[in-house]
Amino acid sequence: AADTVRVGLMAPLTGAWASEGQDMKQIVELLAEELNNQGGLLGKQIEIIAEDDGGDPKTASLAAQRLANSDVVAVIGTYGSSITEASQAIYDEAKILQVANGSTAIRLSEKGLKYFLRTCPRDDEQGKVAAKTLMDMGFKKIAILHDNTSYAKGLADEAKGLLEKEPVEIVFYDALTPGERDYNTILTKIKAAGPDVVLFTGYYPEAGLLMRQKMEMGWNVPFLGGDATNNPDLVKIAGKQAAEGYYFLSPPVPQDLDSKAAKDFMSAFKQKYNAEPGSVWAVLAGDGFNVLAAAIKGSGSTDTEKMVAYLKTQLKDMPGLTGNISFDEKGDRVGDLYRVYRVDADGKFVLQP
Amino acid sequence: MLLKIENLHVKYGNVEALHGIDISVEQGEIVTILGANGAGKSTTLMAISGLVKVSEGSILFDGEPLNKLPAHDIVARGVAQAPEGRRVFGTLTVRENLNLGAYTSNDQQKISQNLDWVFELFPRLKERRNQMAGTLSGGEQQMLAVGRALMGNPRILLLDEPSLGLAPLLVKTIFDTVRQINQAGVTVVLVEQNARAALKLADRGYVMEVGHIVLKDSAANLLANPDVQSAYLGGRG
Amino acid sequence: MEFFFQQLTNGLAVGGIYALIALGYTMVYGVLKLINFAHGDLFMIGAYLGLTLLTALGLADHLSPFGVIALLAVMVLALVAILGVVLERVAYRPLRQAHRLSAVVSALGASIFFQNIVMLIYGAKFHVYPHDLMPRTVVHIFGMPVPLIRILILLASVVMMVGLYTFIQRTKVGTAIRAAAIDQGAARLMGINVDRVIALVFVIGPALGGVAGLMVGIYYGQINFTMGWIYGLKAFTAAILGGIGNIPGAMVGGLLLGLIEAFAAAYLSIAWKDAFAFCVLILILIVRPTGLLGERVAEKV
Amino acid sequence: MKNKRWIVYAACAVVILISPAALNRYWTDVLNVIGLYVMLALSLNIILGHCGMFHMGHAAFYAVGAYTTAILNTAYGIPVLWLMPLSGLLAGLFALVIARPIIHLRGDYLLIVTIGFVEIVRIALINNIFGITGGANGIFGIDRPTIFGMKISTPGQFFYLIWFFVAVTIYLFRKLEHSRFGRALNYIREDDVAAAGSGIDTGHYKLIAFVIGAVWAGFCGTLFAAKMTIIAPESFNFWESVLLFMIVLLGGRGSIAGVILGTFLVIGLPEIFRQFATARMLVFGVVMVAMMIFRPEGILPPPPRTYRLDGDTGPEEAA
Amino acid sequence: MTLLHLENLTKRFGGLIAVNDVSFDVPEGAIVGLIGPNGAGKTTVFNLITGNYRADSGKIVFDGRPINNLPTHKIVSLGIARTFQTIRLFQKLTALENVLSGCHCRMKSGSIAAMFQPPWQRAEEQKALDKALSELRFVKLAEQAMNLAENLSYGNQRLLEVARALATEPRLIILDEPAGGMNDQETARLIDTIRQIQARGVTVLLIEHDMSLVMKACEQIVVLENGGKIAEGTPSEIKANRRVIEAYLGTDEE
Ligand SMILES: Nc1ncnc2c1ncn2[C@@H]1O[C@H](COP(=O)(O)OP(=O)(O)OP(=O)(O)O)[C@@H](O)[C@H]1O
Ligand SMILES: Nc1ncnc2c1ncn2[C@@H]1O[C@H](COP(=O)(O)OP(=O)(O)OP(=O)(O)O)[C@@H](O)[C@H]1O
Ligand SMILES: [Mg+2]
Ligand SMILES: [Mg+2]
Repeated sequence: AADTVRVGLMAPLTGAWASEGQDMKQIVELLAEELNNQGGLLGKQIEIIAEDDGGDPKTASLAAQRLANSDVVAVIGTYGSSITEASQAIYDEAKILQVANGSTAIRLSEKGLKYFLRTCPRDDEQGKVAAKTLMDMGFKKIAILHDNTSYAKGLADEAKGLLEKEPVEIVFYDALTPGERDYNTILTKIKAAGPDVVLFTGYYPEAGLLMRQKMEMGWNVPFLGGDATNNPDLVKIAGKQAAEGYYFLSPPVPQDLDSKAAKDFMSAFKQKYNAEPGSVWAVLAGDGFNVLAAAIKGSGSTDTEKMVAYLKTQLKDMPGLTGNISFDEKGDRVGDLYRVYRVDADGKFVLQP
Repeated sequence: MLLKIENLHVKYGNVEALHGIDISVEQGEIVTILGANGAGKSTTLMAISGLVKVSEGSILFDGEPLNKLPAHDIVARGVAQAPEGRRVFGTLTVRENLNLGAYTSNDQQKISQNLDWVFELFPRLKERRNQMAGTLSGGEQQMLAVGRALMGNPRILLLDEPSLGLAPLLVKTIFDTVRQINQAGVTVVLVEQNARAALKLADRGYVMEVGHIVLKDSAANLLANPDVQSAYLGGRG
Repeated sequence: MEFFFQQLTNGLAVGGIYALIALGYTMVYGVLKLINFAHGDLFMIGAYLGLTLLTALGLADHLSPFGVIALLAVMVLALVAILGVVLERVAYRPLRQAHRLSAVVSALGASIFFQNIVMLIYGAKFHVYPHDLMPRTVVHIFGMPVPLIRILILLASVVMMVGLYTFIQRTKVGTAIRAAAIDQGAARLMGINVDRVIALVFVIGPALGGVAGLMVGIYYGQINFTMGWIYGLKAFTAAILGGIGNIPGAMVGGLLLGLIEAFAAAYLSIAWKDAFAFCVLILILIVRPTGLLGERVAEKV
Repeated sequence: MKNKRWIVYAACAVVILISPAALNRYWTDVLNVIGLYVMLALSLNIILGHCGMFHMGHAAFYAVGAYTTAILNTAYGIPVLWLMPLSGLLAGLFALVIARPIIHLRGDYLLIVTIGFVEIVRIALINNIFGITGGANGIFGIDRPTIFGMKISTPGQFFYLIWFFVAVTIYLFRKLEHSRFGRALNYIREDDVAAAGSGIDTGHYKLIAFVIGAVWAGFCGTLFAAKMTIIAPESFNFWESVLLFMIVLLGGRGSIAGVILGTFLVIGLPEIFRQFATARMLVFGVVMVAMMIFRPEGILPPPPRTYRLDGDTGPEEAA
Repeated sequence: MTLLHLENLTKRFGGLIAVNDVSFDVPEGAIVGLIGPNGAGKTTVFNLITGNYRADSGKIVFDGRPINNLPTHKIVSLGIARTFQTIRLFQKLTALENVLSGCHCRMKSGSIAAMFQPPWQRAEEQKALDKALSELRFVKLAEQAMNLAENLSYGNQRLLEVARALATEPRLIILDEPAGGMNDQETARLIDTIRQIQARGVTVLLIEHDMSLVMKACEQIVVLENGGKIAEGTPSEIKANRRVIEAYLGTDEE
């Protein structure tokens, strides 16, 4: 452990979420490489130790044990709340700082764990924004569709709870099965309920199919999606025509930020991988790395206590890939992060004013 | 010489079941193989048909080695077998079973001739031609197994206990049939527990014991041989 | 009423695809008594190969949409069939004498292998077929709009079923296939080249699966490396529902499963539809232990 | 011959026992997971290996046990280990109810029905059935077990807890195998018509086999819940059942030693293959196929049972 | 005294009447033969008695108790054991274990007892083992005890089936073509074995096409044809019965 600073990355490199996990790895490795080219941290090179959590809790707990044993100063990850949860206790017991990137369940930061932080916002945050957006847009009859994953259900419930207090009617509330291809049955059923808008809280592959099949049905209802649909592949799957007019909520993606950090990252990423970064979650893992780097630099040490203290108290509005970053006492990211996006006719995600 | 087996060894796993046997069959003969349970009679027939691997020795059919050929090629050369345990295709109909007996032949006319002949031999099968073979009674299945082997115009017919489970009347029919087929020019190798009947029918016979041929002679001599009598003919019948 | 009819066509469209995959499943099962868990993955590979060929050869620029699809279908069919034969050769043939379940584990291993090799080659991302490949023609039946492609998929599965059924039941080779399924040794004694018969089955089954994958790709657009697992399980369920090993059964089972899912989602709960479908399956099997069209041969003792 | 076998087993046991001392926490935890799967696989082995029923839904029973523990512990604070018998009982009861109508199904039909059960259970859990399963979030905050006032929390502590139960399982199941009951299951597996013809109530035994397997899976559920402190539906999906199914077949149907070895391979190999990163499951798939081809009846098929025949009934008297 | 009583038994398979209104009695202690042409319905009668098939109509009374609708294992524990026309042994198990399966229905211990093995359970196991060995010795297969059933020769497999059936301590044993595949000498030995079974007080009902066995061993013979009973009587009566000769035996011209 003497000559390098080892940073763990726990990500779903195989299994159903492999695409997210592999993006996370690419981004974090890119950032580490850049930092190393600038001389690393505390005069040492950074080494990324990536472990596969397979997207399932059991494998995740093993991956966590493994990282806890490999002298890492901190761990980035992971995607999926229950996966993260399976690893939390292990890092806590081992006194390792964990910065989660795609785990939005509220409870993760409500347990009073000292060394847990996350760069992603919480479900209640997004739920609030979703309800507010729907109200602002003036919809009266709302259908809510989730996919029974812990994230999507959480968001759907959160929004539903808030909307029920408002003078709107929730005409439909149910879950689809992710991974299927044909959602015509569901669309037909939602259509029969007659909503003005559909709030879909699931992920982009299903959202894309829903948009496409909705168009083929000749049905013209607006859709509002959650941040899990912020992925360029959404448009690829739906087709530009079908995707046009789709709204979704998301923390800002690097493309939309004016900060230097974001711009540099975008060009570096394009140059290295010849593609645009995928989902915002992977980018949030990148921010996790940036935050860690800042903590080490700022506290001048790789001591967990010092890093955590620095992040929770001293780090303020650090410019990240997804906007400015600060943390509260619980380790949650503060600030209203969410923006509304709309897909335009070219399939571009346009930030709404 | 139609069939010539020399120094045949067969192994099941590590256990050798045949320890080097020699059998020869002339064109047009009926040859019977006698022997107690587990002597290796069925194994011999299976080796000829290519269903068990020969570990040593050779099997020549019409001067051509069989033991390197795959089983289906052996059949195509005119070696048919009605195997031990009948092995009819249970979920196929009687008709389909019989048609499979003529799988290697393409002569439709000949096939339907044979079918008529088999149905004549075993009227029961005709009656049941659309029944699933697996639901036939034991004896009916035996008829089917023999009938199926007759369908393909074999040059040599290997029969493994064809009379097993048949009613006395039908046992006679079977032996008569074998004689008929033989007279029509088909060579027959017959394995039978009903040794007396088999010897009466056959030209020559072999006696096997635990994987060896211990005796070979003309059928008449074997029938008269006191050792054979006491061991296989149950004293007197 | 319109809602009902819409859901009916929705169910039939899904069911048609299940049926198509189930046909290949049942075909392989019928001969080897092998639950080929890799079948779903061959389906998935069919979808990927279709996309690769389409983009690599730039077909869409030169041919009419139906020409493109027909040509793709032929190529995918051939390639997946080759893969199927190789799979049989490598993973199943050595296990022919072993216990039935040994081959199932081998199939599961092959399934894991296929999924991960596709993930490594193509990446874990979703891949998408061009959207304009298939003209989005809509025809009207009793005044209800139905996309043409749904009718084509249904038609394709009916044609394949009838073709297969005739082939298996009426032809000499078909009888040989069934015979080999029952007793390979006895089949050899009839002069049947069992290896070839089984290889033939592994041409037909996987080819059907591959084409089904292509159709799913064209129809829904979105494919990924885990799709075979979900569709495979559904198709297996469909095949069992109809009576595994039975070709019309696979068809009936597929369509029925599609309909059950559609109506469960439409009139009960979407989130519970799969559970409901399994409940119906279980109930049907309690009443008819060998599926809807499965043979009920009382075992002769 | 027989003695040699025992020496090997004893050596293995000793190696396993002292291993936490030599291993880091990660590898100890891998052994813990293996231990859990050994128990699960041994319980499936009763159903699949001994009785020959194609059961690919074992995770359903495991889930019942885990959720029983999690719900009762988080809601009423009942100590985790006290819940073990209850979890087993409920899982067994559940098996009894669902297996009764389907137990007569043959081979693949039973297979799909059991897959159906595991899917139904998972869907029910995800949809927060009765409002007590926590939906997709699952249940968190399960207490660590305590033994004689000592809290079990590190991998090393869990190691001894889990492997203690593994040892008990092996001991009991070995006795079970070598008994009237174990033989009856084997007869049914070989030929159930003949088994009935020998006076064995096949339906009853199949059911009991199911229940015993389920009870044990329920016990494992408790240990799993205690170890993870959080459980979620995806821990009990169809794939888990498939893994267990593969373990039993790969190890050798009906062989305790084989099943244990199979678990080490199926659960351990992907961990060893971590060096292949994204290709690790690919390698795993290839290894599965290869192992099956080289050992079609499993790595260690069960040796024939031996019986102590009394001297005076020796064969020489027989002729 | 009548041990087994069949009354107007009928069984159909689709349109086929496999057993048609058959009645006969098996007296306690006797050896009764059931013969008839192939497909006459003999095996079906056996399957009806042992509960493998359900009769469409008619009555089966064993020892004064109707057993029509009982499951097979119940019937076995009441005291009827059988062998199968096509051998159905547990091929991958040893000969000893095959016979032990027969002891099963006379034992009590279940899964819990198995796990904790109280003394009575061990005693029971030992008793069963002794019983199985003695049955093996009875059919002269003790040397084969540890061989797998599949490795026994065909004739020995048949004997093993008999031993397994005997281990259930039956009062009636029914044998379906026990001499199938045996040569004359082996058949002669089988006749001895059957007589010894009778001497143990077990009633025997058997199907056989080997007339030497039937005529020597049986005291009473029932003849079926096309599902119906066409004759019943002592061997000499049956041998002389014109109808039986026509339908089954044929004239012994040689
Ligand atoms: N599949 C097999 N695996 C292992 N051993 C076998 C197998 N088949 C036969 N044997 C053994 O090979 C030897 C010869 O058996 P085979 O069946 O050829 O005898 P057989 O003369 O036909 O006897 P039977 O009169 O009983 O039919 C026997 O010892 C038998 O146990
Ligand atoms: N499960 C079944 N389904 C349909 N037909 C059957 C079934 N079982 C038996 N049969 C028919 O019933 C008739 C009587 O069969 P059974 O087996 O009782 O004859 P068997 O007298 O024992 O003849 P064998 O002496 O040849 O064994 C046969 O014609 C047979 O085809
Ligand atoms: Mg033989
Ligand atoms: Mg019979």
